[in-house]
Amino acid sequence: MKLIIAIIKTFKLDDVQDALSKIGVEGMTVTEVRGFGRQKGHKEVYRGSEYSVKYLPKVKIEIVVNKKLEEKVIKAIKNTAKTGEIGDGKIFSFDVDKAIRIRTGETGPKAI
Amino acid sequence: MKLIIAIIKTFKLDDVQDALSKIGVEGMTVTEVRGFGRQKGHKEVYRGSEYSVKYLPKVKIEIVVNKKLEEKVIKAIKNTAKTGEIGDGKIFSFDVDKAIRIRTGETGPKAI
Amino acid sequence: MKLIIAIIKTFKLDDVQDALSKIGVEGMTVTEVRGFGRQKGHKEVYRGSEYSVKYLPKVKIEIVVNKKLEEKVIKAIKNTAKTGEIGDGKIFSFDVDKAIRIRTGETGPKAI
Amino acid sequence: MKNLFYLFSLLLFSNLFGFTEVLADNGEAVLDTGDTAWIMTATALVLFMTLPGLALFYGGLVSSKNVVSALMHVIAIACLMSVLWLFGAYSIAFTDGGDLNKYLGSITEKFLFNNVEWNALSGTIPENVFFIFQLTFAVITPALMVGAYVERIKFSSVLLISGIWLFVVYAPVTHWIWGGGWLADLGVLDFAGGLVVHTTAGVSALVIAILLGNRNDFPNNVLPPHNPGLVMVGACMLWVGWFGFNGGSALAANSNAGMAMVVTHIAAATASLTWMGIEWFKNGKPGLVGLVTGTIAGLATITPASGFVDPKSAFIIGVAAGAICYYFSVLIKQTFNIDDSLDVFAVHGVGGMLGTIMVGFLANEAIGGTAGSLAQAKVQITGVVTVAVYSLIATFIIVKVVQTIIGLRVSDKDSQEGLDITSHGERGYHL
Amino acid sequence: MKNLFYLFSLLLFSNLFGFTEVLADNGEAVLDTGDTAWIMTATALVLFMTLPGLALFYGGLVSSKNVVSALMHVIAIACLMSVLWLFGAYSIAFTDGGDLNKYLGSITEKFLFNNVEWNALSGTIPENVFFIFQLTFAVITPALMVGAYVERIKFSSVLLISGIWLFVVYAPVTHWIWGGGWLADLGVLDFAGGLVVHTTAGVSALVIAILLGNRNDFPNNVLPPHNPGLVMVGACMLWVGWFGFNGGSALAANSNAGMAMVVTHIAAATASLTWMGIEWFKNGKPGLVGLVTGTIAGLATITPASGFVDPKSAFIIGVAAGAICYYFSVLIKQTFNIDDSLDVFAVHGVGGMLGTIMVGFLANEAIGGTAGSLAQAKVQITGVVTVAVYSLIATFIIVKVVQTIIGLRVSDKDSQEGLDITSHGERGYHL
Amino acid sequence: MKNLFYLFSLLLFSNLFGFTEVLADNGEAVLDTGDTAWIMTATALVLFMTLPGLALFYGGLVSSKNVVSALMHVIAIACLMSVLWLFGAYSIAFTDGGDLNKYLGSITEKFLFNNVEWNALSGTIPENVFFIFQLTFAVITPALMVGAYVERIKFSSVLLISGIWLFVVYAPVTHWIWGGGWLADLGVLDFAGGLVVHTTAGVSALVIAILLGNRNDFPNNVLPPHNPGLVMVGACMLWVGWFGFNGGSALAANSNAGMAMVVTHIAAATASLTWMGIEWFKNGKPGLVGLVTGTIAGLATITPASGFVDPKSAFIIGVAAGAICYYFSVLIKQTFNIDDSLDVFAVHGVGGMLGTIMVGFLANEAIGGTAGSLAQAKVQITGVVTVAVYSLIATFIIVKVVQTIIGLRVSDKDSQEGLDITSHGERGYHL
Ligand SMILES: Nc1ncnc2c1ncn2[C@@H]1O[C@H](COP(=O)(O)OP(=O)(O)O)[C@@H](O)[C@H]1O
Ligand SMILES: Nc1ncnc2c1ncn2[C@@H]1O[C@H](COP(=O)(O)OP(=O)(O)O)[C@@H](O)[C@H]1O
Ligand SMILES: Nc1ncnc2c1ncn2[C@@H]1O[C@H](COP(=O)(O)OP(=O)(O)O)[C@@H](O)[C@H]1O
Repeated sequence: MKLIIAIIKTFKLDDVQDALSKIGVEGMTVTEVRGFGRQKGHKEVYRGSEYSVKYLPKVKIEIVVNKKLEEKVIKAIKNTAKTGEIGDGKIFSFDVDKAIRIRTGETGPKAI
Repeated sequence: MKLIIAIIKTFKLDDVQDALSKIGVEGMTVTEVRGFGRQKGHKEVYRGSEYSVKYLPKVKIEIVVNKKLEEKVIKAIKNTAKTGEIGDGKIFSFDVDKAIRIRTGETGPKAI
Repeated sequence: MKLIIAIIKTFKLDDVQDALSKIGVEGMTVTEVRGFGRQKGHKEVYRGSEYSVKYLPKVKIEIVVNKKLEEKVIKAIKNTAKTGEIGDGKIFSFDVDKAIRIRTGETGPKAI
Repeated sequence: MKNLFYLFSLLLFSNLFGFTEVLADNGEAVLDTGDTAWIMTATALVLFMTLPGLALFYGGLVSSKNVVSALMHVIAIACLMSVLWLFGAYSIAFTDGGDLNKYLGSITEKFLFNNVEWNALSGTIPENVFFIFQLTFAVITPALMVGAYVERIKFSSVLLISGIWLFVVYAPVTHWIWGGGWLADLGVLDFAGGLVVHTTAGVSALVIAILLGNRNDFPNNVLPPHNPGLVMVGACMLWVGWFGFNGGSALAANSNAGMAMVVTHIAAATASLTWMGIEWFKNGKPGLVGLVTGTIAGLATITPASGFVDPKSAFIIGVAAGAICYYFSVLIKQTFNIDDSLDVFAVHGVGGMLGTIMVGFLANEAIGGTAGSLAQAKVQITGVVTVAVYSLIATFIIVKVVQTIIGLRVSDKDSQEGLDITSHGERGYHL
Repeated sequence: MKNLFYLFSLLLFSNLFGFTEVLADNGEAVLDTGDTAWIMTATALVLFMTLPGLALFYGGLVSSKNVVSALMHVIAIACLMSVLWLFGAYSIAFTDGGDLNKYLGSITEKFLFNNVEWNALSGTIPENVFFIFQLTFAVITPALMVGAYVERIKFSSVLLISGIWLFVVYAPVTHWIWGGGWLADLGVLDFAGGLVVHTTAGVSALVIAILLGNRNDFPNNVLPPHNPGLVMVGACMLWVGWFGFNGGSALAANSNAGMAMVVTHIAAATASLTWMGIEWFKNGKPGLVGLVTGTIAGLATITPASGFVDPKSAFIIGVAAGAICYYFSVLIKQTFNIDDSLDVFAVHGVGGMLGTIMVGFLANEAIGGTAGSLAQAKVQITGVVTVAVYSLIATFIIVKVVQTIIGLRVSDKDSQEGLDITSHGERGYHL
Repeated sequence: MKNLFYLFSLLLFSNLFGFTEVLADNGEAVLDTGDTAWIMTATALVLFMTLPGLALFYGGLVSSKNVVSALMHVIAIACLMSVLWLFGAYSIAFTDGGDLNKYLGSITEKFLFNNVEWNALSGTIPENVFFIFQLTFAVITPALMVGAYVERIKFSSVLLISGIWLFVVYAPVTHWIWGGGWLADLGVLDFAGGLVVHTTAGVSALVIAILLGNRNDFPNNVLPPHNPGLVMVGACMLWVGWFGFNGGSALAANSNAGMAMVVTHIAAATASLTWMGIEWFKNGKPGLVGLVTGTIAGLATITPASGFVDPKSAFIIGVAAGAICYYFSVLIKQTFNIDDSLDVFAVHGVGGMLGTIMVGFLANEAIGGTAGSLAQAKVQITGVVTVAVYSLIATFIIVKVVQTIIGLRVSDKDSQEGLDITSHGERGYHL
């Protein structure tokens, strides 16, 4: 099994989730994060003073999938999360050692 | 060492933490996340219009433990986080390459 | 490639980020988390009743880097995040299998 | 505000009603400090309805990426309307327009509050108090319309539309009804603005919503109210402030004002429970946002009737307001698929028109000097139809003109990111 | 509100006190616009105490999963009590009950505000103003009790208990003290509701908390106040509104009202500092929630005394309020392990009773017509004991009955998930 | 508050101004219920400005780890000043100081409100109403200074500095101008506190900011306002309350009060739009925090002028306030690198001084009895300079003394963690 972590633009979440549902991904976990990267933060100006906001709001999604779905998932995310502008985000993938569904105790691919 | 990630129901956090303390887990990191899975979200109705809330509040706990504690930790989480109802969550485990305690610089199992 | 996860004290974030920039890290992802560890939580007292706050606010940073940068990154974090007091946090490192930049589709080290 | 005829009869029968004498020995009107105290208080209450009441009510209903923008709309409108009220709008509404007086006052006569003795009276209160009390009505009316266009409109268009609208719709209609114009002559009853405020704002809001187009995510992916607590706080402030709105419209501290407060309160409470009951029945759960929407519906509906009806009628009006406004909020959005985002038409427009018609039947002669009757109801319907049609046409033209000059909508990308950052460079919450 | 005897003496000595004359030449009472303006203002202020003041005060103290629910309790109670006040409760409190007048007014006489001339006077103000002013007291009293049962009660039980309670406890006790009943005859002093409002609410809250049972997480895992800022905002609104509560209870705009405002303010400020000082001393840190709890304790405690004491006594009352209410909040929760969740008894119950007794000693004859004395203190204690015992027994029965019919608590699972979603289908924050 | 001379002329010409007669047949002053109602209302409004208005305004501007602390500063100051006002500060400001009367009243004469008949009058209102109305001014003035020192000061120093400051700066300056002291003799115009409130607070704030030192993160890493919505809500409450502040300073419900409300409102709206316009032009985006800062600048600037100018002048004052205060907020922080964190000097200090000078030119004789002239402007400038210099020196000494006794700043570690937890043991949000 693989854990795929994608960091994407906030407003792309719904599109990505739709795309993943279509290829059979049934579960994922979403976290609000703040990103720092090539896309520089912005300045907010209050009363003539600048405040630099270095970190931009992003969304992180974590999906554990069967190895053979990995490529499809990556492709789906890549296609739907892309705007072509800087700051679109990253996809990382990792090996998962074990997976368990708490409700049933099922393990491995059946758990996800 | 192993990293164990568990996604559980929010209100189970205290129970799980108690159970882990009992078996000697001394540290963990908790994140508020939103989950998407078999347990479907709900609808909120405002002024007669439905708003679907697809993502449910969950809690993610991350624990790095010594390999030999791994099974005990998984079992403890499984037992305490389980309600038997859909949406109880998942446990995933990963290999950790290195661990360092910032305060002392200790590494490996001593760091956790 | 390596994923380095560091859990640090909230107010150290800016220092750590500066230090990482200096050694050439161009991207990272930051999450607000709550930590449980040797540093015990505190009590808040309202109207004479104690409320124990078990979890302390911490910040988690995730950085994917080229293997050869790994040690430099760990060192930089260790040095800047350290106050010497309990609760300074941890650094963990993992193997990353794949990395993709969504905007360009680049993979591997070029993606980060 | 009663129309002039009504004001006249009040003066005539003031002794009957237990008023303190308002004429000095030599027969000249004199200032009454109690009345003045009350209308100054009412002014503060009505300003409070808009700032921050209405702003919070709307701010809580939008998503968290548009909260600054919603607050900004309301307060910027409030500021601009205040200045324009001084720069001619008051004069259009409340001076004699000569030949055109049936339709309009004179824009120049009290432009900049010129030609007014600084301590001139209006009835038993200073005219400057009347000016500022009325100003708060002129401020809230275009601000009500914010609910129709949040989360997608350009900020500059908000200002431009509202500014023109004040002169073209609000000031003239006010003149018709409270400034001695043709609807006053006709004897239409509108105590505190069922027509002047709620019908004009509600109908115009619908027009803007249609011309502007729906939010991109409407109806399926719209985010729920980001903070029901704020909505409730805003509604409570509106409720409290409405005592000044309706009670102050008696322009005196007397039984008429007191009764206006009583019926206002009863209608609000009843409509709240009605709306809550409907939701409880239909969704299985009584919601906070629903209850307080009922509150506002009840308040808008009792507004035209508040100086003319008794508590029993207020109860009836409250039930009708809760049920009918609920029905319309579903109708507009679900059936007609119009994204009047925060239900301005369903709550204010429908409420204002409903109340204006109901007072035609329910008016209690003892209280307001007019008895409910079929004849009166016809007068009321005439008022509703003409004000609604006029608002519709005038607003249609205004919006089309503004659209041509500067456009109406922000880019899709900006609305996706949220107007807070893209239009105002601020973020609602740095928690 | 002073009792009738006191009102009478006021009228008698009005010239002495520098009042404007309230009787017309022919000896009939006439409306005073200044008094009317003030009581209408006071009405708005007292409504503001509940909506949104009290709602925010409680909303900030609960956990974030129950904030909508706390707000909902307060506003739904406010709506329901308002309607019931019209449907007979006012009549029970403030009409002559004939043979039973010592204990009760007549429910039918002013049911639906019937049999009241629309412009009838009550003293120098319209009776409808008196009606709506009193209504705001009837609204806030059961709403105070919300603090005892949040985070675990069924919403339907909230409505049912509060509704019955208004008729069985609030209206009769009001009649005893302000409506010419037996405690008024006895000469008990309760200017603005130390007994009528705070003792009834505080004692009843304790009874409900006991019968309902503690929150599942009490006392060890209860979450801290989710938003101290909201608590503070609510407390400030209560403070400001209390000027209307106590100052309005003079039922006139005069020195008596002014002095009530002064002592109210001094007691509130003093009790705030006292509570803050205690916490600073005991915990090493002065907290915001503590300070504002002291504010409310001071306000509740000065309430019965507010028209009868001078500023020096207000200072003494403030110190006593801060210290004793603090002590009781610890006692009830820690020692007796009773989950009166937001300390309604310790703050309102204890405060109301304490103030009622203290005014027996501290009353300044010049101000309120009664001098403090042991004799008066005994009268006061009689009042406290009977009102407390009556509230206790009556509420016990009401709660038992409601428990039998529809039950009291939500399921453990629902309270774990939070009442916002499970009872009301809304979430407090979508940030 | 007008100075005594002005009050006198008002009484003299009261008939001219359309006042109701304030003298009874036998020539003695009598209470006017309308005036009393209005000043009691104004008192509630001004308290509301501080609690929660100003607290929220400041609370929203700081970072989320210091929000409890900012709220705490404001409310603790409010409580402490209230008690000290009773314990002598009122007496210093508003009694006759005998030989020293040019500079000071007597601290003992009305200490604890002693030696005051409980129903004594002050003009047409009870003196106790005057006392509590003035108290609310004494409360807000030191609370304004909170904006200069948030996020780094020790809480005990806040209390100590504010307490001493009330006696050493506020009470004497008030005596000079409103209590019959030397600036009143000179004929300086300060209707509602341009000098007494805003100049003293603004200048003293700057002194504290300099002596305390900048926040560690200033200017580069300071966090942006954590909640612009709160800032806006606070500003709105300040705006509404300012009707009581300026309108109440007429000490009567008359045309003077009404005109004060009108010009207050116009100046606020105009300054808001001006500030918004400048930001729109300079940053490309109109921001909410900027707009409402303009509001407060406009309100502070019109304050001294509010009973003396007409609406046209109010518009001019509004434009000047928005532009000049904006300019100074940049100057102080960017150019001078002084961390007057929430711009107390730029907004209140500059606004108060600017308005005080402008009224010297713009005063309209018909309205306030004084015509604008170069001579009057010189008097005004004398007032500004002496009050500013006195505030500067006195505050410098106070702060140095407090610094020596208990120190000023929390540790760097504590300010890094946030004052909420480290000074008050509470967290602003548990969401
Ligand atoms: N090396 C990295 N490790 C972890 N997260 C990263 C890394 N680089 C970028 N990110 C995340 O991806 C987001 C987008 O990256 P950025 O460099 O701004 O643009 P792009 O993805 O277009 O190259 C960042 O905001 C950050 O959250
Ligand atoms: N494939 C997955 N990858 C990551 N997280 C998942 C995955 N599937 C489920 N989850 C997380 O687990 C939670 C519970 O899963 P769900 O399918 O709803 O119920 P159950 O665990 O009972 O099968 C989800 O809300 C989500 O946060
Ligand atoms: N075993 C662990 N797994 C995951 N996170 C941990 C673990 N132990 C500690 N942490 C995280 O590191 C933080 C600091 O750890 P703590 O034990 O309090 O102090 P120290 O790092 O000085 O030993 C904790 O708050 C928690 O977020």
